[in-house]
Amino acid sequence: MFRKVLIANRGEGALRVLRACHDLEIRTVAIHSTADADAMHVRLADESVCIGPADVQSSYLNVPAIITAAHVSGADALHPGYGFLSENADFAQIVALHDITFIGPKAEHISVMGDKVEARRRMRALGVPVVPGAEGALSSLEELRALAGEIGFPLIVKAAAGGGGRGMKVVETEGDLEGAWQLARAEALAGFGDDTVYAERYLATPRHVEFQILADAHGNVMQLGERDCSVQRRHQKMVEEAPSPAIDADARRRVGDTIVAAVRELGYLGLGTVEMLYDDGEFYFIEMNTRLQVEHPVTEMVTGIDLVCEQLRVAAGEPVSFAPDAFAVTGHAIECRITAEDPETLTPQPGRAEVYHAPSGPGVRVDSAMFGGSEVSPHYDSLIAKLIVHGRDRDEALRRLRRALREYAIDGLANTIPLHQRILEHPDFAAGEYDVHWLERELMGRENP
Amino acid sequence: MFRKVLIANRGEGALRVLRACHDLEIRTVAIHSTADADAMHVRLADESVCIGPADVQSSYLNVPAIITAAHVSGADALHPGYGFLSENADFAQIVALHDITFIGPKAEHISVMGDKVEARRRMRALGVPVVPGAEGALSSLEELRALAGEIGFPLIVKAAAGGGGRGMKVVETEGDLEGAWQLARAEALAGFGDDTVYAERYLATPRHVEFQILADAHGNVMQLGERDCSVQRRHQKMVEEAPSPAIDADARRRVGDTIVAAVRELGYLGLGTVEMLYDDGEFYFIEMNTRLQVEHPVTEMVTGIDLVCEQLRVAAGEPVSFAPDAFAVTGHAIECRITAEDPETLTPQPGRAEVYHAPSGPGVRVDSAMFGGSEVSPHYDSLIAKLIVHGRDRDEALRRLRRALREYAIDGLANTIPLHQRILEHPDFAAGEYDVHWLERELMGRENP
Amino acid sequence: MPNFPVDEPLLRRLAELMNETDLAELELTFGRRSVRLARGVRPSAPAPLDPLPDPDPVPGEPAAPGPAPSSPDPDRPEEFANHLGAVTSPMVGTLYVAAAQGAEPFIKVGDEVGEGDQLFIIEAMKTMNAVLAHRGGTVAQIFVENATPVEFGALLAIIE
Amino acid sequence: MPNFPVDEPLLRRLAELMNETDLAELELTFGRRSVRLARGVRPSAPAPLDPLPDPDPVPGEPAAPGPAPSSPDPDRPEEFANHLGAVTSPMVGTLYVAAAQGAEPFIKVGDEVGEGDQLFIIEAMKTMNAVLAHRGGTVAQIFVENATPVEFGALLAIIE
Repeated sequence: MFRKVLIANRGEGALRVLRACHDLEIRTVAIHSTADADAMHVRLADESVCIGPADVQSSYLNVPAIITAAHVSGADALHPGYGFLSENADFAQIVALHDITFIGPKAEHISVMGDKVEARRRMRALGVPVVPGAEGALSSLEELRALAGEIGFPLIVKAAAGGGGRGMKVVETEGDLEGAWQLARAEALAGFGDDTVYAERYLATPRHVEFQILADAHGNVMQLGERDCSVQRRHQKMVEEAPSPAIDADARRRVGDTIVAAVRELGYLGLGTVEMLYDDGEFYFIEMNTRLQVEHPVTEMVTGIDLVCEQLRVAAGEPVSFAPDAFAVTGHAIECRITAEDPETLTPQPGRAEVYHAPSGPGVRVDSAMFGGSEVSPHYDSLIAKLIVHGRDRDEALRRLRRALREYAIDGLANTIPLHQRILEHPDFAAGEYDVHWLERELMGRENP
Repeated sequence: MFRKVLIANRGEGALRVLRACHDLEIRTVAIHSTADADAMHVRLADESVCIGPADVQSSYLNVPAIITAAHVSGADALHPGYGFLSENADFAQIVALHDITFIGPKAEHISVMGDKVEARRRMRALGVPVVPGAEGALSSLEELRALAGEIGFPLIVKAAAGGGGRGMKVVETEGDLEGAWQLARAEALAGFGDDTVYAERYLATPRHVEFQILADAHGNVMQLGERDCSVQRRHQKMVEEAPSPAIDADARRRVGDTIVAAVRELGYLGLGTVEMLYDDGEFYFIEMNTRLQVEHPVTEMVTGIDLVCEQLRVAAGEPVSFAPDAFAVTGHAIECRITAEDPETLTPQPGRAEVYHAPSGPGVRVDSAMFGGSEVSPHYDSLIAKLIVHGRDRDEALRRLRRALREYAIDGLANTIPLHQRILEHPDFAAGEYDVHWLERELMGRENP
Repeated sequence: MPNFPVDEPLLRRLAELMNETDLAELELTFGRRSVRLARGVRPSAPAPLDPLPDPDPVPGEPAAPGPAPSSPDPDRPEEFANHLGAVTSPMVGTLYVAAAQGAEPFIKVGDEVGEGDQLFIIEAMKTMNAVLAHRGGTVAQIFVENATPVEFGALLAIIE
Repeated sequence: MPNFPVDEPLLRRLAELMNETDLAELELTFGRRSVRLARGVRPSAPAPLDPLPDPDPVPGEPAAPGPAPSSPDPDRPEEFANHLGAVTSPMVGTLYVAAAQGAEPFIKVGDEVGEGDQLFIIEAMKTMNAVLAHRGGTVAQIFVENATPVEFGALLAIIE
């Protein structure tokens, strides 16, 4: 096992990794910007290194500074957390070149899955169903027209390098094709420095259901059940739950087996998430995230498995800590991402939490780096906390979540708890009947993207 | 189910009950002294009533004020929490006389079990093994001498109305009998206003193992496994775990069945705890606590059952929410009681927590009413928090507990975390080898009581 | 690190109060918090002490700016809680303003009362408890209505 | 982080408040923290503005009422962090005081340096980065040793 891990992240994500390291008695090195000198991840790590000023380019995305911090602190491994450099294949390679273990999949898989067109092609070749559409990048408007003739309308044009909704255009009719083509390419270029786009059938009311993958170097490849992350706004997940209220044991096993076979064939190592759309009884591959996922705790709550500890074990060459056929999904878990944003407009509202009291009690977990008097800085993302509940069944989980949201005391910081309460009180959510457009359609007063 | 419950308690105990009420969508009324006006239990309740000044006699033990608060707020039930009036049979009766449901067992059982001599007699008659000793109160020194001739030395003289170690004297030889007799009676009179004492065989290195009882009005009587609470100082529990590392499935089932039969015969209703000593393969009844126990979360963590919700259901006449034969103990849980006391001398150190950040992550639960800036008042007990961890096995629980203790950030308040860390690091504790005198013998530099 | 929780409006208010009343020093302690202010002493006669503004401002709310409340807001009875003439409830219970339903209230605003005069009745546990005037004076304010619940320490009236 | 959380804007604000309200002293305590500020008392109204109280008091000690420390303690480099002549590390890396092992250090205490003179080398990612003087003057203090790691922002030297 590793002796000392540098955590190349901040906030609750850094704390999450720190906890797993300390559980396994691995020493930790925190990195931080000048703005985070008093942050909890710095305080709780065994060592810390200030790597740059507040802006992320100069600190948390500053590859030379991070590698140097690992060197001067003598870390033998590096965990990228999520966000920042966690899906940067070049970074993973640079880390490895410096004889530091990158805690994540092989760089080649980060690279393949980072290219959405290539990812789709590979997964399709491995037998995973994909949304009908272009096999590769579209080189001209004429190719797009030809594809539309094949798969029909509505279709969606997407940036190959994209994510988070930028560079995506829904096309309803033939007449809108040219405008969408130009707009999607322009946004792709502006957003990602690459105007490569592809297109596929547009599913009107799909659910976002993703499967947690874990593979070690001893031949164990498994999926640890799914998460339903359909409650989204502008492609940002707000609420996640496991299991999905929409799929049954049979569908789960069928698609799960397909995914495991593909991931095994790929030679994948570590944690990963296969994101699928689920529409009208069918699953379609969207993308694979080659890292720990923000919403991983819901899987931890229903399986009792610490995913980050498993990730560390796998990266150190050890087998997973449980028999792949001995794990079971027990009960139901739901997570709310609470952010320092206006609950109506979702505009970020940085500030200081004068009083901070997180909920607790049976089945309640809060992953957060906040404490009374701490600040949500305008330099970084606005996540205050992930509130996760577990219950013996979905009803118990819902009751606990409603209670816990109500119990959260955050004074002095606008936050999304009121929006989460509206979601939880909505009869559709209580019934488990929602799709990826539901939140915007029902609660945010905004048309589909 | 109840419409509105008055919670006759403060601090984390009040919060615990509040959480269960809100989970079941019952409205809550907090009571508080003037010193607790800004306390978290007051803030989170639906309503609150200030019932008196800071001292407990005028507030949390002020029966007329509490009953009046229940009346003016229109509560239809009252939960006493633990401590304060929770084992006061008169209070339970007064509550009932005012047409308010007392959430606890019948007053007769509170009364019987409150008299340690009578409790022992009743349980023995119901087939539960007791420590060899006096069948009832000892009326003279001569009776004590005769008993010593029967059961031999060492023996222990105890106050019938006692608890918490006061009025207890260990006698090693015949020559010490008279002194112990006088001292025990004097302490009993001073401590409890009643000089009745009894005596029994003194077990030198017993473990304290207690069984969680739950009985409803529909014929369900069950024990939800045991808790090992042997890590004590001056009869105050410091660390509790479930299951006990010392007993096996066979012993557990055997004594569990005996206890369930006795409790059923007693006609007991609600939650209760049967405390036993376990020595050399044998169990001996000590006492039964007729209330929710401070350390109940370890049982919740290994069973997935919310004991306070069950208590509310039973008090409302409903059956328990699970099939008695369907519950299972899964994994291992340990609790540390963290108090604002000097970790060496255990003298209380009231004060203000300038920074407060509780640990979290998989398998970690913290029950506490503290927040950054809040105070531990000299008026009340010094509990800061109960830190409870759960793991798939005892080793995982121990690792998580060590990590969580280290992660706790409490600035400005002396606390017992360093002592808990010493306990957790001790090879005896890691091996599960400890008895009720272990803590004082090994870590507190103090001879046996 | 949380900041030093300085309540600037409160400090300004205290400073103004010191200027108005020509105080040289002012020191307040609330538990472990304390504040001390001193002014350059001026050659003038000592002025009588005004009642302090709310010495225990509600945490989480900024202290109201402006001068010390010389004409208190009747909607904010907590401002009077430490007034020398404040009559507070000695217990939780149901308050009555008269000896019987329909009878004349014991007091109304403007009444002169003597020390020990009955002001209210509080019912708790079926017992009726008299609330008596702790000093003589004029009834300046009454904050409670008949047959309503009151907490321990609730402000009932002001006798000036 | 255990260092003393000095809030310079707060101190400035308090000092301004004292000037505006004509306070002579102000002392605040919150638990174990305290701050005390004092102004020179003027005998009458409009007076020229006093120098502000030490805007960056000695870390680890309550804010001193007297003037700013003119002879800082060489064992406490953090005292200089906001000194105008402070040379801080532009990056995390390994610091070298000389161009090669065994060579003369670029600077020693008492040396005169010109703006742009090389002071140190910091190695990061196998690249050698020169640290240059941001102004000319005398090297008053050097806080780092050869071949040791430095963080971003670490205080390296003082040029006076």
